[in-house]
Amino acid sequence: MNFTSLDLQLLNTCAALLLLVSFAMLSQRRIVSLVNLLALQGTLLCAATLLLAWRTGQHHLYLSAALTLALKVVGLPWLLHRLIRRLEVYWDTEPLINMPGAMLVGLVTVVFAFGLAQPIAELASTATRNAIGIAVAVILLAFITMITRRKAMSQVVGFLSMENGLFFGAMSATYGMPMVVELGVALDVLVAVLVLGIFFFQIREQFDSLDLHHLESLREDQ
Amino acid sequence: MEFAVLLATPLGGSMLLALWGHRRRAAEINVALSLVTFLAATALTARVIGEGNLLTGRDQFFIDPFNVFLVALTAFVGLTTAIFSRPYMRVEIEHGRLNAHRLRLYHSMYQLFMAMMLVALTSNNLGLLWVAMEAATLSTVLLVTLYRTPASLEAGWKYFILCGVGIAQALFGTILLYFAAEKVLGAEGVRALLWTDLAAVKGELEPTVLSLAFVFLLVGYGTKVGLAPLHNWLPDAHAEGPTPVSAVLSGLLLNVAIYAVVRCKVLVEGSLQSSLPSNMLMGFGLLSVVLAAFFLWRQRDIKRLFAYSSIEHMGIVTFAFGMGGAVANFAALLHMTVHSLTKSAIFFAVGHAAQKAGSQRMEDIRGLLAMNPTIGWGLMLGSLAILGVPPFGVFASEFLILTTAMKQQPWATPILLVALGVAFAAIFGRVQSMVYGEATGRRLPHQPALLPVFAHLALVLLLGLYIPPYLAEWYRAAARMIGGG
Amino acid sequence: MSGLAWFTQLLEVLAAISLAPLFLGWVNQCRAWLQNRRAPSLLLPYRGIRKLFHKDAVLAEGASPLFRAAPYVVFGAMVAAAAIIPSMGTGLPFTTAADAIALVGLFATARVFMSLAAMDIGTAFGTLGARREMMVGFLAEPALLIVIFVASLLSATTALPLIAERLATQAPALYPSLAFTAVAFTMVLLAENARIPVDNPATHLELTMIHEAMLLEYSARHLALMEWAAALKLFNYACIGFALFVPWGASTGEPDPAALLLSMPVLVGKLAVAGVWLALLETVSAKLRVFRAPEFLATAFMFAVLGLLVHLLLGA
Amino acid sequence: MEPVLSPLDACLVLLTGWIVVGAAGMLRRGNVVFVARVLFPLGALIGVGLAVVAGWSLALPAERVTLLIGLPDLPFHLRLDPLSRTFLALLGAASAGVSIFAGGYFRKGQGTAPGVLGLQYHLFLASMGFVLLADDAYAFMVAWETMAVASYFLVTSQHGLPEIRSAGFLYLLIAHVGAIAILLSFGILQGGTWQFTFDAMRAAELSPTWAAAAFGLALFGFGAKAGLLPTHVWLPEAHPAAPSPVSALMSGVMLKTAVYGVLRVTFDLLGEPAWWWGLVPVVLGLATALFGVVFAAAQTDMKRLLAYSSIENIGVLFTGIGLAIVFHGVGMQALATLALVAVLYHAVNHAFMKSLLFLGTGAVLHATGERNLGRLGGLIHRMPWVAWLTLVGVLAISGLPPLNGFVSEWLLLQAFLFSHEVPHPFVNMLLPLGAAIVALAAALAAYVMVKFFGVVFLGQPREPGLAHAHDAGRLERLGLVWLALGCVLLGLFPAQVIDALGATTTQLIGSVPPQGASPWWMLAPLPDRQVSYAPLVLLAVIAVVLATTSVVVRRVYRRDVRRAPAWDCGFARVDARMQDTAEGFGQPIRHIFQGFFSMERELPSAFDRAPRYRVVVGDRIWRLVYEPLGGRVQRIADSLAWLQQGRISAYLTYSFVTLVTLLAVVL
Repeated sequence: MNFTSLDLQLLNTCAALLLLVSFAMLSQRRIVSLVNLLALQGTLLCAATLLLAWRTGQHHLYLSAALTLALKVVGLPWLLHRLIRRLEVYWDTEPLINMPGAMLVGLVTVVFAFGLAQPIAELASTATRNAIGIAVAVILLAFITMITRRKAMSQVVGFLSMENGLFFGAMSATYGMPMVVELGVALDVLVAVLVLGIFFFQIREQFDSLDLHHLESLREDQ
Repeated sequence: MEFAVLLATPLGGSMLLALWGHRRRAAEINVALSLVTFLAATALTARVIGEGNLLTGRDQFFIDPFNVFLVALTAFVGLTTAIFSRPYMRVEIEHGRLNAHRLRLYHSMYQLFMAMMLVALTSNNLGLLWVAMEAATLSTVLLVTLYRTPASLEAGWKYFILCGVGIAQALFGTILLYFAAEKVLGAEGVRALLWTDLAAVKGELEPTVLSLAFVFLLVGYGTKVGLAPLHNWLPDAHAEGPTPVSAVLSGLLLNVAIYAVVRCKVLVEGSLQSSLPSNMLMGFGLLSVVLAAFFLWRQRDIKRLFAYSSIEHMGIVTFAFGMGGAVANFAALLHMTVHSLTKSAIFFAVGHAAQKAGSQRMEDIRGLLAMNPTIGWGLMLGSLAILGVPPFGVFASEFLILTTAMKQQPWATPILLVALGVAFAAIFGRVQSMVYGEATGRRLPHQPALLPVFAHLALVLLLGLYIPPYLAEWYRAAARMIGGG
Repeated sequence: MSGLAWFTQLLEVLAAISLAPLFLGWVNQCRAWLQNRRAPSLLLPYRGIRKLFHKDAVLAEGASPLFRAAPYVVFGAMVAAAAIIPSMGTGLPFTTAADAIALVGLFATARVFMSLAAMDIGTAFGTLGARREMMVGFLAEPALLIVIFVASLLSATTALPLIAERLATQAPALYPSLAFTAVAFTMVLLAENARIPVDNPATHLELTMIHEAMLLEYSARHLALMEWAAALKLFNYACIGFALFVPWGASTGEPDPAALLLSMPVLVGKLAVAGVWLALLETVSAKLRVFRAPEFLATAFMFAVLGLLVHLLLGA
Repeated sequence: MEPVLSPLDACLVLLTGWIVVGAAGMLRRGNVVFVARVLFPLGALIGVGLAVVAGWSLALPAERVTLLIGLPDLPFHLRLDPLSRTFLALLGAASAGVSIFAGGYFRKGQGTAPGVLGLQYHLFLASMGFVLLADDAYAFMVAWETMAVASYFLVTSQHGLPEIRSAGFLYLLIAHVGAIAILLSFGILQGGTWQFTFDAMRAAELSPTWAAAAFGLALFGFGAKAGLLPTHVWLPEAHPAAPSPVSALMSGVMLKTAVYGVLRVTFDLLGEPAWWWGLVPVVLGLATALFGVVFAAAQTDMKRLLAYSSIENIGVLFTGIGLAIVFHGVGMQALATLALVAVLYHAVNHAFMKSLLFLGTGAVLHATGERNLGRLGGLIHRMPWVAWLTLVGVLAISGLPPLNGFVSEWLLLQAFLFSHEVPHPFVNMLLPLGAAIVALAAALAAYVMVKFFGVVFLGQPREPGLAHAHDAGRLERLGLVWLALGCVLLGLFPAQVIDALGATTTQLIGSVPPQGASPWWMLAPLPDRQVSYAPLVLLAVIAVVLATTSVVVRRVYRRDVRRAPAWDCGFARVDARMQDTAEGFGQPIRHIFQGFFSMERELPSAFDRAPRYRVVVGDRIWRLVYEPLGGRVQRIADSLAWLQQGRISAYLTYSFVTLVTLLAVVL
């Protein structure tokens, strides 16, 4: 496999954009655009995968790129958009931590993630080793996003972007997992979202809102 | 052959019941399927005892002493739970808490859940293991929310999100593992995640990466084990789901999760040559035991009570595996067995009790002994057993664990003992006031199926007084395989 | 053990039984003199007992067999005690039957039976008497035991005759510990035998009486036996005192009647002195309220313990 | 000739027999006649058999057997040695009396079905037997906890009443805590060998500190079972709650298993106890003895009263153990033997006396349905059998010669008397004072028992209902007679009993009580001190005097006896309400020992129409130790609760933080 500096630059740009998108998600309050960001993340992921596939000539990467495209760029966002329209949840309420705070935490996390990725990157033989840190950062940022959101919907988006992070990590560290696993993972994600869809409707008909503060009755401190 | 049957039966069964599950004989079919699975499991066990470890399905599946006894246990508890759920669910329908197509969902998901657990247990491929775990989570989410009550939805949501996130961590851990393995086993994809191959070369795996991987795996699968402070989904899910589901969650799913953790620990310890993983396990274990013991004091809901007791016992098991060594592993395996038997038995009794009293709140449940002696004795003896009172098997394992702790981790012993004492006071006081006293509540329209309860308790009693040699040998082999200490 | 020995033993017992009322009479007489009243005859107790024996017995309706058996048991216990205590001779057969501790046990037996009998009829006074008697008893017993301990520490045995013998044969020395315990013993004696200041044998004033309250329902022969037993108890205590503190003069060695008869006058002499001493004490001290009794006995206990400690400290 | 079965096998067969008998009851659960009239007498027979086997084989060398069941690496080891034989004999003999009584006692009633009761009862007996036989930690713990659970079920057989439920809970909880301590002590005892057979523990070398720790834990653990201060609180709750035969067994036999445990650990497993360990049980024992008897005097419920008296006797027993340890430690063998013999003897005595008394109360309870002393009285007329047989127990436990209670007390005092020879400053001054406390406790015990017997059986009936009280049935009488006979014989033949105990003392401290040249009817344990005690002679003297006087009275003065109303200083209208109540009789004690109690009184004023007097006597220790403990745990639980406030984001934060910290740790 021979990487020209151009490919690397492209890959790294993708990675950087991914990180940027994660930050955007962290700060974004409109659910619709949150979903769009998710789609964008998917697209970047897809692009990176294709590039790798082309360069390394590992064919199963084409497949996973296709999966990504189908699932994360088209499928899920479409599904989510439909849900949003059906359930009329366009805005998330004020997140638990205000934007600057979230940003700050995010930055710290990123630093931590990069530090974390250092030893792995040193071992990695892949051209994309530097991207591992980004992957970790994306995962942790998604985590924070889930923590700070109050609407079920946006939590799910966070969850999905975490999946993206994982995927990116797998790719940049090892050029993707064995096919069996990738398929399984993809299937699980799909099912998960379907289940979530069902969930939304049930929650909705029970509480007629997707606000999470309805889901705080099972507790010990009373 | 047996193996194919073992996996195919529940998978096919879930399909079948997805179509048929609302008809009259669905429950019986459910039982029959579980029975077949159980028979297959016993046959498989016999074969493994006879011929030793077994690799199959292009090495994607692997049976060794460690997982075969869990397979047998899972199949057995699955069967008894199916038997128990037959009358239970009928009553639920008559009380109007369920309707036919929910029942269909229940049956189909139950089988799917079984299938997924069996896959997770037997798969040799860590990636596949992950997939199966996720699938098992998804199927149980649907089971937990079966009643569609606000509480059950909340429980289901928390279960889903927390375990989902957790399992995502586990996936990243797996990726790192793969990454490390690739270095050693070469990039020819498929084999690099096979546990057998990894175990063969675990010495050469890259320590730093593996330690990172282990953190992610531990946090991931640990969430499903219900280790404090990742346990918060567990009491809700147990309390709000239908009782058979609580029984299998406590009795089986936790075991499978622990199984995953231990498999990973073996690899990591092999490469790290340090006590780091063991210490992490012991830390989590102790924390869970202590926290659970104190939370027990605040419980008002009977199923939550026993959910916390499950956390406590998972903590004990984790601690034991953390200590490692032949005796501790042996004790931990034994404890997994007796705990899942006892706890599911308790949940059966609890289910009937709650149905009689028409409430899960403990102050509404009174005088079970007067109302229906079998339920009363079931609950009383079960609780005594789970509290580690001899001659029940739980005491045997706790005896071994405690004595080993005195030997290897003297500092931890007093903590464990205090926690056990607190838990005893909390659980026993409540159980006593439910079992004794004057009866309240109405007659049960159906004769409760208490055969499972006493079958389980009898087994636990047996294990407390006499562990059959081949079983002991089997445990020992598994313990040796896990090693550590 | 020859028949002679047994005969001697019998002799001693009979002597004790017959002398006991005399001693009681003597104490009363001295007391009368000291309180310059006209003294009753020395033989009054005998007359009283004789008179009582000649009367018809009246039993309360509620009386159970226990009530009737009690006097005999109490009397028997006292006689047994008299047989064991080396009043005149030390080497007698029965003296091995029980040591000092067992002796305390015997007294306790008598006390318990008396109290039970007192409770049997179920009158206010009976139970009151029983309660107070038991109270005095459980306070006096430990004190008495410590007293005996000190003596037995000096003589390395708890067998009363041996104590007496060894104390008598040792070179006469001054034992401060014994001095303390002697005080304690005297106080115990007063309390146990229902004398002033704890109780008043002469009174029937309901609120103060202890011993008499228990006997209220008895009449005729039962009462006679009880009175006699009481006299015997006083006599026994006196003899214990002699054995512990003035052991000289009792016949030692192989028992034979002659020696016993020789030691009789010595005993009588001791008794005479003791009687005067008792009467003096009872005259100078005033009757205490019932709930001062514990303090009185606590003091006795304290004295005994002091004696013990002094002994352990000085070895004397 | 060689018997077909070795003693150990015989014991095993008999214990299994108990289990079988119990299980047989489940065949016809509801059938009282079958269970009570057939199975319980069978159980009694087995008890007799056990006593015979153990007693007959007392002096034989120890024998062992290893069963097939148990843990794979630690099958049940059993061992029959003089110590276990002594207590097995105790178990068999006492339980025989109790079982035969129980056969007449259990009737149709609410609560647990008779069959189940029989099963629990015989399991209880069998588990006690296995406790005595067990020769490894696991077997011991299994038997020990089974014993606790079985007795717990028996205690709560009348679980309709809330106070009985709480009593059972308290009992099992303390028993469990004690068991944990015992387990810990075993964990130390194995001393690095990690073999949990008792043989390994005997062989193990322990550093003095660890040995002391093991001893302390064992003392606490077994003390919790025995009712040693401050873990005595369950005892006065549980004993009244249980059916009388069960209280009899618990108090008479089960408490002794704790004594057995302490002896086993101290002298057998630990080997050479240091002398100063003994001071702990001495002090605790004396405190317990005094505490128990003082509280007994203040009780108004007859079974509570007996329970507290059990606490007192346990105190005496532990004092004796402590003395034995001290003497043994400083090498005063003769006295150590004496103290040990006193302990064993008193254990046996108390088994008989206390069972007898509890059964007596049981009979009263059946006849009158009353446990409150304030509503009884005059029963000696209605139920003479029970009254007179109980009187034997009363006299025995009051420590009066010539009965058995006195003998062990005498031995203990003899041991105390020479404790000043212990070559350690202060100790040699303080120990003799212990004798005073023992004496005080004994005298108080007499007080308590006079109160008990006087109020229940003597005087006038305090309730009209008592007129219909009926005497005990045939089986019940048989049981009572058996136990009373035991008290008398143990009292009259001390020399023989002590000879029999010789084997045990040899096993424990390697020396026998010297039974010099003294004749068979005389007890002379310390030849060099020439002290002796001959109960037969005492009895003979008293009997002779009694006979002669009564004959003389009859022959010489032939006066007849008239019946008349009680005189009572001429007061005409005597009625039952003028007798002392239980409160009244206990009043001097409450006055003198005020410091012990936390009392709340309700005194009537001179003017109220219906004056009533009420006094509630509470245990200070309960308020000082247990209430704060429970509160502390509850507070911790409450303060932890905020961890779980139902907010999913909080939960996510937990896992996030956990993840990050662990990663940080790893890096």
